[in-house]
Amino acid sequence: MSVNLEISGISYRYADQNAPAVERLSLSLEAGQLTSLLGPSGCGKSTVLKMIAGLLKPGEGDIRMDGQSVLALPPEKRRTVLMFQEALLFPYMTVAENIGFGLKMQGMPRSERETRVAEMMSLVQLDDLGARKPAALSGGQQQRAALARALVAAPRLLLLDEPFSNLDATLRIEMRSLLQELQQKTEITTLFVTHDQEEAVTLSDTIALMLRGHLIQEGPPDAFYMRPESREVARFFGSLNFIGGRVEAGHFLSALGRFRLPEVYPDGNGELTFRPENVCLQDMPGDPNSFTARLLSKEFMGSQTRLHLVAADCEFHAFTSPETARDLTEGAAIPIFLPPRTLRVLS
Amino acid sequence: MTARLPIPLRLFLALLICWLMAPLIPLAVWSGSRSWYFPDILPSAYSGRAWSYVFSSVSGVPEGLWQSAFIALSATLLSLLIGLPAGRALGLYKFKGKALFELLILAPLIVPGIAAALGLHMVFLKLGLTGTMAGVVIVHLIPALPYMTLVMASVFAGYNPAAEQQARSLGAGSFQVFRYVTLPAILPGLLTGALFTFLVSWSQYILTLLIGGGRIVTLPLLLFNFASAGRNDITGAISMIYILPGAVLLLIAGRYLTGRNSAADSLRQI
Amino acid sequence: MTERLKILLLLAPALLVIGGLFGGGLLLGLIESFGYMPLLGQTELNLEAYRAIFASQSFWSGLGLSLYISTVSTVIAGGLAIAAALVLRRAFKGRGIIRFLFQINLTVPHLVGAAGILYLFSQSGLFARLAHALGLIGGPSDFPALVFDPLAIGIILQYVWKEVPFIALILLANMQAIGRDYESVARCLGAGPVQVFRHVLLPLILPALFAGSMIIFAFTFGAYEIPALLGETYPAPLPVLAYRAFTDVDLARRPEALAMAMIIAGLATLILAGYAKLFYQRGGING
Amino acid sequence: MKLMPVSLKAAQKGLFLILTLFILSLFIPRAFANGMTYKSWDEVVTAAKGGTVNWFMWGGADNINQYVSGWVGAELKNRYGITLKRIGINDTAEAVNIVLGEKKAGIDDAGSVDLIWINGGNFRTMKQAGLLYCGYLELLPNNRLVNWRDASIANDFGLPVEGCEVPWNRAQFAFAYDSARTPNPPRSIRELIDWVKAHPGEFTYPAASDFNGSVFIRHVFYYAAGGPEKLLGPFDQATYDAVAPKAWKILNDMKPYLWRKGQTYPNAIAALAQLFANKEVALYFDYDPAIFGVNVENGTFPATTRSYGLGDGTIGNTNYVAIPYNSPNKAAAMVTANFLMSFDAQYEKAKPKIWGTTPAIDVAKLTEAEQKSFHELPRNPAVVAPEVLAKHVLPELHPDWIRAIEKGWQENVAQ
Repeated sequence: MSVNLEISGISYRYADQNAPAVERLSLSLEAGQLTSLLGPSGCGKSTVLKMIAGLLKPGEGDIRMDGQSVLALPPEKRRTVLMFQEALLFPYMTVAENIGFGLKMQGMPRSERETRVAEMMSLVQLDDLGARKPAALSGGQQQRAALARALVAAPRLLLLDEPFSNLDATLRIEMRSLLQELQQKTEITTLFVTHDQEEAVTLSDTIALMLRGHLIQEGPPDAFYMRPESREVARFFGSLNFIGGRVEAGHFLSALGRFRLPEVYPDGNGELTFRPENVCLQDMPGDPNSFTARLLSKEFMGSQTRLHLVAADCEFHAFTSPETARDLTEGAAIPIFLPPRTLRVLS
Repeated sequence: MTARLPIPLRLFLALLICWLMAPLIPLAVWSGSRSWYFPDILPSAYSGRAWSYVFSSVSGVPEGLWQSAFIALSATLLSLLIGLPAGRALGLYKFKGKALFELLILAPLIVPGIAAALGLHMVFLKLGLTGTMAGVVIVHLIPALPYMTLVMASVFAGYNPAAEQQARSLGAGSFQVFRYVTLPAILPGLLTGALFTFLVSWSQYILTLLIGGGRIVTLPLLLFNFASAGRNDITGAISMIYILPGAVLLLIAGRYLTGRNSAADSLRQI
Repeated sequence: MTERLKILLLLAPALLVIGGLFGGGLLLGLIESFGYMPLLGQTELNLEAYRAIFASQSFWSGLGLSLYISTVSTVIAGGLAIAAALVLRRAFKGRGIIRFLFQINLTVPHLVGAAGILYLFSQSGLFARLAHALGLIGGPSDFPALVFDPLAIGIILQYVWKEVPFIALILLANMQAIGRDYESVARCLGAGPVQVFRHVLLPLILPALFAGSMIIFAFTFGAYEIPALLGETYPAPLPVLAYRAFTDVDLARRPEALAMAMIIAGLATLILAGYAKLFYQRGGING
Repeated sequence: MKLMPVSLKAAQKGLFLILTLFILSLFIPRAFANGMTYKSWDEVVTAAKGGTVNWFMWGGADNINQYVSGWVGAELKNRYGITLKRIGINDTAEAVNIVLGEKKAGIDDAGSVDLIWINGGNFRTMKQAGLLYCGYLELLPNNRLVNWRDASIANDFGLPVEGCEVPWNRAQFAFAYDSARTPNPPRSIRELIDWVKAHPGEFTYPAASDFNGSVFIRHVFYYAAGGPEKLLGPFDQATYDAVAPKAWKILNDMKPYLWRKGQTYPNAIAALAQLFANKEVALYFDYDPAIFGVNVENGTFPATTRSYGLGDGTIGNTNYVAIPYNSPNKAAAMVTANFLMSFDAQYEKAKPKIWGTTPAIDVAKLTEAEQKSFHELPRNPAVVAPEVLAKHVLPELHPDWIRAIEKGWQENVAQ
């Protein structure tokens, strides 16, 4: 059932816009995997989904499923189901009719359809609600019904366009695990569009990060934390600290000092980045990665406190526990240690 | 994607537009023709006679134009004064019996005015309202007011009265609130409503005929008389005059009607 | 001041006008149709007028003609309007102008359209002349009778002409409010363009289509001037018969006129009831 | 009402004020008492000064409208200070109906109609229902110009006028044809019947509901009866039963040869004029032969249009104006009626460019100079000379007869 999807160099431009919404984007999805297409709103994610579904025709490039181009196929022949932010259940049909819609379009006989719909409804825990109209359902139930409608027709590819962003936090988490469970069970290759990095990280096998119409980085979720490929990626994943300098013989030279690096980088100018939560308030005498900073301000954030620090005119942030932070006064000198394995140099 | 339509669709649209414009063509040609016999595609002789007749006072057209305009403007103004508060109540509040009231407002759009007008005739006669402008204006309210009220109701349904309270708290008096807060917010809808109300009254034939008793002569009555008397040239000239205000108003109001506040949008409420 | 009172005050003038003028007019008409005309010194209620019209051939043929004209006009206008709205919702060059022409048509009074239709479609009208020029017909009498004709084609053409833009613009606004996502979902679920129209778009716009069509049906059912100008003398639709009876020099025929008016109003009320049932189930007119 | 803007409240008050004023203003003109009788013409003219006359008349002919609104209106204003308001209607019965309704509603002195162009059935209805103001004819100076000894003036469709209306115009039915297309039109009903069969699709007549259509049908009825004599006087069922089947047979036999095979008839004389103008039919007819000339003048009919009366005669009648009993402007209406009978008004009306119709007054009673003016009036070649027509004039029937014939046609021919 699962297929792999290969997108090569597709572009799309809306008539009323100057810049292309998507430009020469290439991406491949492995069969049976759940991939998140992550990016801020307006970066062109939905446009990519619509092109895959066949609702928009790319200006250039190709889209292949299992090696075969689908560009010539109309949406209804692609068997790629798109799920939107809104459930978009047809308001004049019952829930069961909605779920069975795809099967009906395929011309499946009524009795068989009903069995399949009933199965799917229990899978998404909507067992008794089949006769209701969508308006009588809660938001979460509506999205479950929409998910059921998408899955019942056994699509080759499931495309989800921020389907849970209208739900409240608890429901969203519930829906995520339901989606994960169903996806693993059915092994349908899935492309999940979201602007929420946390959602992408928890759900996906692979994340593809998209910014301004371009694919920036692709890889497993932890890579985006550990090995961001650019300042933009690092920033998008919450790495706020960037220190200018250059690499020389496996060390990073900057105004703060000469830092040990976890791996070998070619010599040259670059930017050192590290995540605020990886900054240790610890004195490591003699270690090149330690130095002293002055506290500019602190901000209580609930479970942790953010410190705004400065050393040798370089400002950076660090997270620490509220308990630790309580004893720190503004202007105080604080020892800092940057563990080498948490450092990354961007060229 | 702004693109060219496929040829069959372009053909369909072209035909449709031709069809929508077609009836106006012979009217325009007739208005300037002197003799136009079968099977001539174009008149064999032209003349401005119909136009000079139409503009002369004996034809009654200038008077009919003025009376039509007066009646339609009065009916629009009255509808506005009555329909604005009612639209506000319907758009902003939920209350018991609202559905029933909405239905009542809607009723004159569905139930033909001729039925009510025949019933009112005797009372209007007794009150001396038949054959008067006042009587005709009042009877025009039957079809006109519902349009205005429904448009205003839809305008107020999308209106946030909190802005008025905000203005009040900033020291605006109730007139100032209306002038600087309410009016600017509802103006596009109000103009749409006024345009359509005007046109509803402007197009009335049978209500004017019944209550006007022949003494109130509006353009449609003149048009009907000349059309049924076979005076095609005069009919054409009156038609041209008759469609002018609507087209001009639409052009003027057009800039207020663009986008979400298009005429169609308010029609959707009906 | 309580909110209830405030609402009542806001509604009062409209209530007075609609209830008093419209409701009162209908009520007076109903009473008068029973022969009760206190101003004319007749105070006995009777069903004479109804008996008289039910016994008359011209009433039944008028009723049939009215129903026929309204049904055919509404169905054709509705069908064309759907097609027009489907084309107009697409983005294409020149859409603004075409939409403007549509709106212009809304502002053209019915009677102007009727006169135009007359000069286009009569046996010596513009189309007959074109047919002659093309050698299709030898003389006016070879051209099919499209006005003053037994099938009321001229009347129907006029209504279709006037109402297609009306319904199309309602549908267009409705389609814009609905958006294209439902259709996209259906396409992805395997519905072809025709199936999408049949199973998704049509059901979604049906309430708007129905509302627009009902207004058209009721309007055409109660309109006087178009059949009076473009129709045959006999049979004549109900509003024409009612007006004739009302202005007959025999005042005794007035109750008959009112009775016919009440039948027109009664049918329209049935339509209104259908409208109410449709919309209040969905929670209000603006829903 | 905290949220309700002040201006709206004020506007509502204003609205009620406006409505009240509207309604009040309606009663002001009614304050003038009326129904007084006048002893002399001077008294009438004095009372008429500043008055307004609402003249209800058929409004489908722009030349007549122009004559009335333009010339007559201006003269009345100049000579008597009277404002003439011409109120165009489609059917005289509408005006009768208004007066009737007012009477029943008890509006006896503030009616909306001051003068009606009337004759025939409508006159009968009004006279019999007591809707007319009568007995003022002797006061009108121009009444002396009318030849009341002429039965066709003293009787309106068989009903004695008895001082209840004032003659202002005469009409006689005539046929028109295009001499370029139809050199030999049928000159009698007998010839017409054969001509129709020889020229299928080229003839039709308006339905009986149309005034002129009804007159044409009466001509056939006269022919079937062997002349109008037996039909004069009150309606007689036996005579009707004897004649009607013959008439219906003639018309039904004609049917397949009519325009559109007689499946439908034009519903108004204007429609027949259109058919004739567009060469769909070869013959046109009208109760007002002046219309032929008017239509040639205004380009509706070809210049080669000619007209004629039938060898066995055509029906003629007199048109009158009448004052409803509840007219609030009787004096002004009387002055108007008197003026319509004047030489000036009749002469103006007789000019071919204006209307070209036959005077209702007796030209012989005018001064010699005036008579000369009449005789020297040019005549449009499309219009048959009234003197020629007048040689064979047939009387109109009692309205009961007309009603029976119209009904009979509807039942036996139309359906």
